[in-house]
Amino acid sequence: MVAALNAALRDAMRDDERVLVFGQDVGRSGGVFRVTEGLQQAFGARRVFDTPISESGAVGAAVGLAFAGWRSVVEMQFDAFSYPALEQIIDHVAKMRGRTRGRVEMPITIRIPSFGGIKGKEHHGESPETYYVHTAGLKVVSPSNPTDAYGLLRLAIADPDPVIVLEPKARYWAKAETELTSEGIDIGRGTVVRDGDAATVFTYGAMVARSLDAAAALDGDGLSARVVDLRTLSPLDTDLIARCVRETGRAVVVHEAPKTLGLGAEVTARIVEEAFDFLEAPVRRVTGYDVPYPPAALEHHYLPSVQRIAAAVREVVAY
Amino acid sequence: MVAALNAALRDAMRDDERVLVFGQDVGRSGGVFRVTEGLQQAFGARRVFDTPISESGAVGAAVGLAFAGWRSVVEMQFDAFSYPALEQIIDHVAKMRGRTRGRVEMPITIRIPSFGGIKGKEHHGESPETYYVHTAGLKVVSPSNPTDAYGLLRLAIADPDPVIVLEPKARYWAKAETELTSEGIDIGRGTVVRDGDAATVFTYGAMVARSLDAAAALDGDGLSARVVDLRTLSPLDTDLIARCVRETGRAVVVHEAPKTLGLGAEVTARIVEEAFDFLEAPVRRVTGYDVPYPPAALEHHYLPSVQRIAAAVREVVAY
Amino acid sequence: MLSAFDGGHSRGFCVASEPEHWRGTEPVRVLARDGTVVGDTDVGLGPDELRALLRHMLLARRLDRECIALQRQGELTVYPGFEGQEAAQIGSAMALGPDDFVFPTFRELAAALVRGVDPVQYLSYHRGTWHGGPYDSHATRFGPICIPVATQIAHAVGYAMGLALDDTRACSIAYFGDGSASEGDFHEAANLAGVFNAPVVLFCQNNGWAISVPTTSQTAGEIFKRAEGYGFPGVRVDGNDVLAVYRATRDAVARAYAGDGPTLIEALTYRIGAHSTADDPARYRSDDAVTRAQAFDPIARFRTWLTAEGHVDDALLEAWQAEIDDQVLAIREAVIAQPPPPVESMFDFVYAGAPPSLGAQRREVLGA
Amino acid sequence: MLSAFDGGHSRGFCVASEPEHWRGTEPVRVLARDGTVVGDTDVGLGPDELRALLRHMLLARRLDRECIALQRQGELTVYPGFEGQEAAQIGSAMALGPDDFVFPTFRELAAALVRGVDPVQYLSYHRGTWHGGPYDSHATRFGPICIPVATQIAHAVGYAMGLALDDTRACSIAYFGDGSASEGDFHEAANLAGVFNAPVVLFCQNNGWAISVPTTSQTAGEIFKRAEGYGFPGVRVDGNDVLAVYRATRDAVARAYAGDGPTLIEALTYRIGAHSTADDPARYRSDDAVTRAQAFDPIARFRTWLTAEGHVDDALLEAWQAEIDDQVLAIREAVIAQPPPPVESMFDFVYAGAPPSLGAQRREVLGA
Ligand SMILES: Cc1ncc(C[n+]2csc(CCOP(=O)(O)OP(=O)(O)O)c2C)c(N)n1
Ligand SMILES: Cc1ncc(C[n+]2csc(CCOP(=O)(O)OP(=O)(O)O)c2C)c(N)n1
Ligand SMILES: [Mg+2]
Ligand SMILES: [Mg+2]
Repeated sequence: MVAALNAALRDAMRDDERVLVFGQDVGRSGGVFRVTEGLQQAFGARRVFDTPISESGAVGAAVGLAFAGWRSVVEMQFDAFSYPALEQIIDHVAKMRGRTRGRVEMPITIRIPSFGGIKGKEHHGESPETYYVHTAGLKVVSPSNPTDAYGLLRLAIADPDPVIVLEPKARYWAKAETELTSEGIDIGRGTVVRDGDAATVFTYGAMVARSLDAAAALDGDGLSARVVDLRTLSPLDTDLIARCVRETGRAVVVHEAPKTLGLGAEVTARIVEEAFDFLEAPVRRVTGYDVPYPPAALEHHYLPSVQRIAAAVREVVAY
Repeated sequence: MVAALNAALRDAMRDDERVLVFGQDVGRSGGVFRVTEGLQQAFGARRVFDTPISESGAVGAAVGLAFAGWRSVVEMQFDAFSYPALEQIIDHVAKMRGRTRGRVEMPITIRIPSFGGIKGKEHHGESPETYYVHTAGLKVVSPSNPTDAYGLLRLAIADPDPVIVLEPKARYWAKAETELTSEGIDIGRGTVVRDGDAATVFTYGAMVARSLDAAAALDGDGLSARVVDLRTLSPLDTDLIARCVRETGRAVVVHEAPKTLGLGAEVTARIVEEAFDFLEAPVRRVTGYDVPYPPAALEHHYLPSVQRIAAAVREVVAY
Repeated sequence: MLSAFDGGHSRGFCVASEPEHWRGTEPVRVLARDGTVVGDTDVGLGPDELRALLRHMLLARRLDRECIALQRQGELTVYPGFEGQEAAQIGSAMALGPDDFVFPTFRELAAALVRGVDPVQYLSYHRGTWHGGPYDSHATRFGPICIPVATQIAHAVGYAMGLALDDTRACSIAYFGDGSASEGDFHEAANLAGVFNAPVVLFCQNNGWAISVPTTSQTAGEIFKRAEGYGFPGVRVDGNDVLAVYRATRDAVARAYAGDGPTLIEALTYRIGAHSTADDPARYRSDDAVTRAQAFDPIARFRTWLTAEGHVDDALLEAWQAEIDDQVLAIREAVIAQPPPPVESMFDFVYAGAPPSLGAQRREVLGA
Repeated sequence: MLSAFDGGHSRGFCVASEPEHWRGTEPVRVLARDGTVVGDTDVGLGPDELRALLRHMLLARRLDRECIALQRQGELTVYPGFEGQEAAQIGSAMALGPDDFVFPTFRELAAALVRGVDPVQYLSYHRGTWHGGPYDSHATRFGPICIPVATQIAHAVGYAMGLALDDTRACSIAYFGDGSASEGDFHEAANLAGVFNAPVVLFCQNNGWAISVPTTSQTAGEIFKRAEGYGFPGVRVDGNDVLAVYRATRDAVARAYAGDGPTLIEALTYRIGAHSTADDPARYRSDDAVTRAQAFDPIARFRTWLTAEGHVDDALLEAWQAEIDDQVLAIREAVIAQPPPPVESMFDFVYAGAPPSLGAQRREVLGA
């Protein structure tokens, strides 16, 4: 996925000379995850540059750069390190189009290596999506594989509105199986990554692969689960969510973020609003627990496992 | 409510000399809403003091003060102005108990005048609860009337864990009808403020009064709606929520925050998890829209109105 | 040393003859408080421009007072007056070139007038009919009104970085207050400006107060001195001396144009009125502190000098006053006549294209 | 002036004979790089204490290298080494009184050793068995390991405010790096410290790097100079000169005790190793920059002087080395022997009493 993201940045910078890439360590060193590797050499230190350790300042600068007609791709080094920028993101990045009556656009992309599963240090395994999805004016996407990563990042950079890209660290080393393109991907649309009729598992990011493993395991019990990769967390693809529930009657939502007000709550609420009469069992949420992200030695107990996902599907089917 | 909050601070400072009150303009001037009026005169500038305009610094200082055995009550001047402190709140205030294996407590109270309805300026009408409720390690309360304001603030200050107190600005001028006490109030428990059997309206803050008005209006149609004041937004009173749905079969959630991942999503998800078989209609969410809080001239279109609440109740009953 | 614990506030204003936050390093001055010349008055402005400075100040003050009246009459929501800060705002704004971009706070109406922002559009913000910048920020090169203090400083720095990347000979200016300078965003933006040698002017109006908190309780240092830590110059200027403000800003703009990077200007001024119409200063400061500060009035000072120089006379001043009264009356009527915005405008500028769920909410509101 | 756009980085290290970030204001020194005396060596420490300084440094370096080995062997998660910074950490930590409280970053293992923190408990953080401070922060007066840079500075200032409120004769010290000083939290905390005249020492280890970003691209100023803007003293000290660091810190602590408020100390040092075991410095700096920096090694410098003074000799140093090897081996084994924490510990410290919903989640995990 790292290579796909790097290619997306490269192609976007090549196609649009107003695109800038900046953040901590993205320049000379190419980023702590190597996502920006070689970009400074290719496009120069004026378009790809390191910033001081000032997340709020960097995002604020991106806002000013947007007034000056630049499209910034800002990297936050890790999930939790985007929190210092929340005021700028909530008050300005998300609201500036409205604040200027549509006259000033904020084509800003904020890349955030996110989620856990890499035995990371404290503050390096958080799932910040709720903070962004709840904030009107932002779009939020999260790819589950290299091809989607390329497509979603290209779309995010091209989008006239701010897009938060939550990159699943645990999938950074995944290799692309198909050629990189943004064809067939839209911000605002999810996709069925595995068909099935017994129940639908709605998920995103690193939990897509895990949900597919769970679905495969369930095949053994002759139970076919559909898996939906939401891809875009805001705006949610309500039509797809409702259609799948109408067709399968049962739903499970899987994510790493703590359960309370994690995305699963919104997916559940929309299912109830849009497909209540088709719902044959309570929606089950398989999520991280309502605790701070645990240390490496415990993270496998915290993260949704194949077993927990499979058990939830069996449960809603047996209900 | 302002007088009740002032009394709570006064009594807490009188009963516990380790309690400090600080924030912008809380000292000499007594706070922009007068909540801290007279406290500096009563307890001196060492226990009640103004801070520079540094929300993150003030909350960070409260963390350090907690290490030194002080209980801080920090005022954020308005909802949106708590955002600069989110990193300190999420990374430290919420996690420090765990980070120190329970050895260092964070008895910190963060008071935030919240929500809209006062024709306020930009950034003065926001509903920040989702950011706090989703953050494990925090407790979040929101009073709907002066008596609860006194009780909840006393409990928050006495609590060994950090509590975010979201004070509904629109109710600041409400007068107390009963004497001020924290008897009969618990953090973690909601309360039925109006009984009824046709449906339950779950709400909090300034929307409680409005939901009661809607319930009164519905009485006309011989339709008796129960109204629950959640009082505590985290941890949610799941038992009460489930019981009411079991008893009334229908539910509406009302809040000012934008709909997507507003508290209504979590309440809906818990209803589905805990009372699915009793649910006779989809849960309806009557909330603010998924837009930035609008200017004064438009806020009445944005905020849930008596009409919208009543219509939602009729809808779930007629379903 | 005294700490804010020891009633920082009681260090108040009772003894000082000039505002306490003016103590310490002497600010650069051209005109003394009584209008006598103490510096080089040749700031590069001809008689017409000098007269324009005064006329802007007179209009600004008159309009500011009108806005307070409008608020009292229920025609505006909370309004933040700027009486006493006319020289700081107008002297600095007049020193900007047409392509320079302003990132204001919520108190820069005087600067907005200089930049040609339509006051009626500007005031629709305070009328409560629109958030941010109801006027066209690109056309006026005046950014949206900014309330979260210090956030706009980073915008100005980013804009300046963009100018540098485009090799445009222009700069940006960020206005902010003494209290705003305590925010982390001030620091991050100033440090970024230094690192990228951005063509930006960081203009601090130190008016002695952050609502009820005096500058002396806001920081133990002198704000302009922070610049050295960021590797660029800082200057302290008498913010009630319009000529001194003009020159300091013009020099900072020249440095920016020349590629010499940022400048921090601390303009010492005084907030004569309340923080806003919602504020009651009697709770935290003595009237007599204000009376004393009024002796430093920027308009009287400049008018005295202009008159002495023979650039203006009573006849001209009276003629202006009449014009200004009409101008302000016209603004007043236009502000009141403003229709409320259509309800759907709440939805129309959230995204370039509204997602389906938002479209549904929009239809719900329109009852469609 | 050059901006970071113009390849700030390529200003790299190729020409400098001493690390580039040491340029500018001369740091205070007692011992020159070759161990010759250039200042007053009487810092108030007797021979035993002087020897203790060296022994701590030797232990710290040996343990640091062991930790890197442990990480390579899969026994620790990512580990941030501190080679080259022993004098900065140990000289400052030795200057603290028993009641003084330390708020560290993630790189202060050497300071932790001086404070008597159990290295095995400390390393359980890097073993990935606990977040924050697995050791008892109250007992050791050493706060939890802090990763979100600069956030701990505000904690130190708050703690110091608490000391002042209790009229306790003690202080706190915040460690932070050159990169951390670019965060808004540095500014807000420093300004608060000045306003409340807090008894705190702000100790910046300027090791030249923030991961791959050199200090010269981190700020255009000199960090110690920021202090003046906050109204308290800042000093720049040779961070590889343990005596100079000790004296500067002791003086700052004395000021704090005396009620004279905060001090900012910028200790110029050099990060000899990688940012962490996950980092590959070859991507952004030349080996010979490192080789050159090694010529400023803090241990060699101090050992040379101590030997010249006759306080240590080869026999003693050999004896120490043997002891230290045993000590480190014992730590190594204890770290490896650590059992993983029980699953439920993930739930047990979130609140004083777990809410019902959390209790249910706990039971789910325990399969109960
Ligand atoms: C981040 C943030 N915190 C708090 C506030 C509330 N507030 C509005 S104006 C103000 C005082 C600002 O003082 P200063 O920067 O000196 O500007 P002045 O009001 O004197 O023009 C405060 C605290 C705010 N607008 N933004
Ligand atoms: C708020 C925040 N942003 C980013 C990071 C990622 N990060 C970890 S260490 C580091 C560099 C810190 O540099 P410095 O302050 O000089 O300390 P040093 O690593 O040199 O000890 C960065 C950027 C972080 N930990 N916290
Ligand atoms: Mg001010
Ligand atoms: Mg460093």
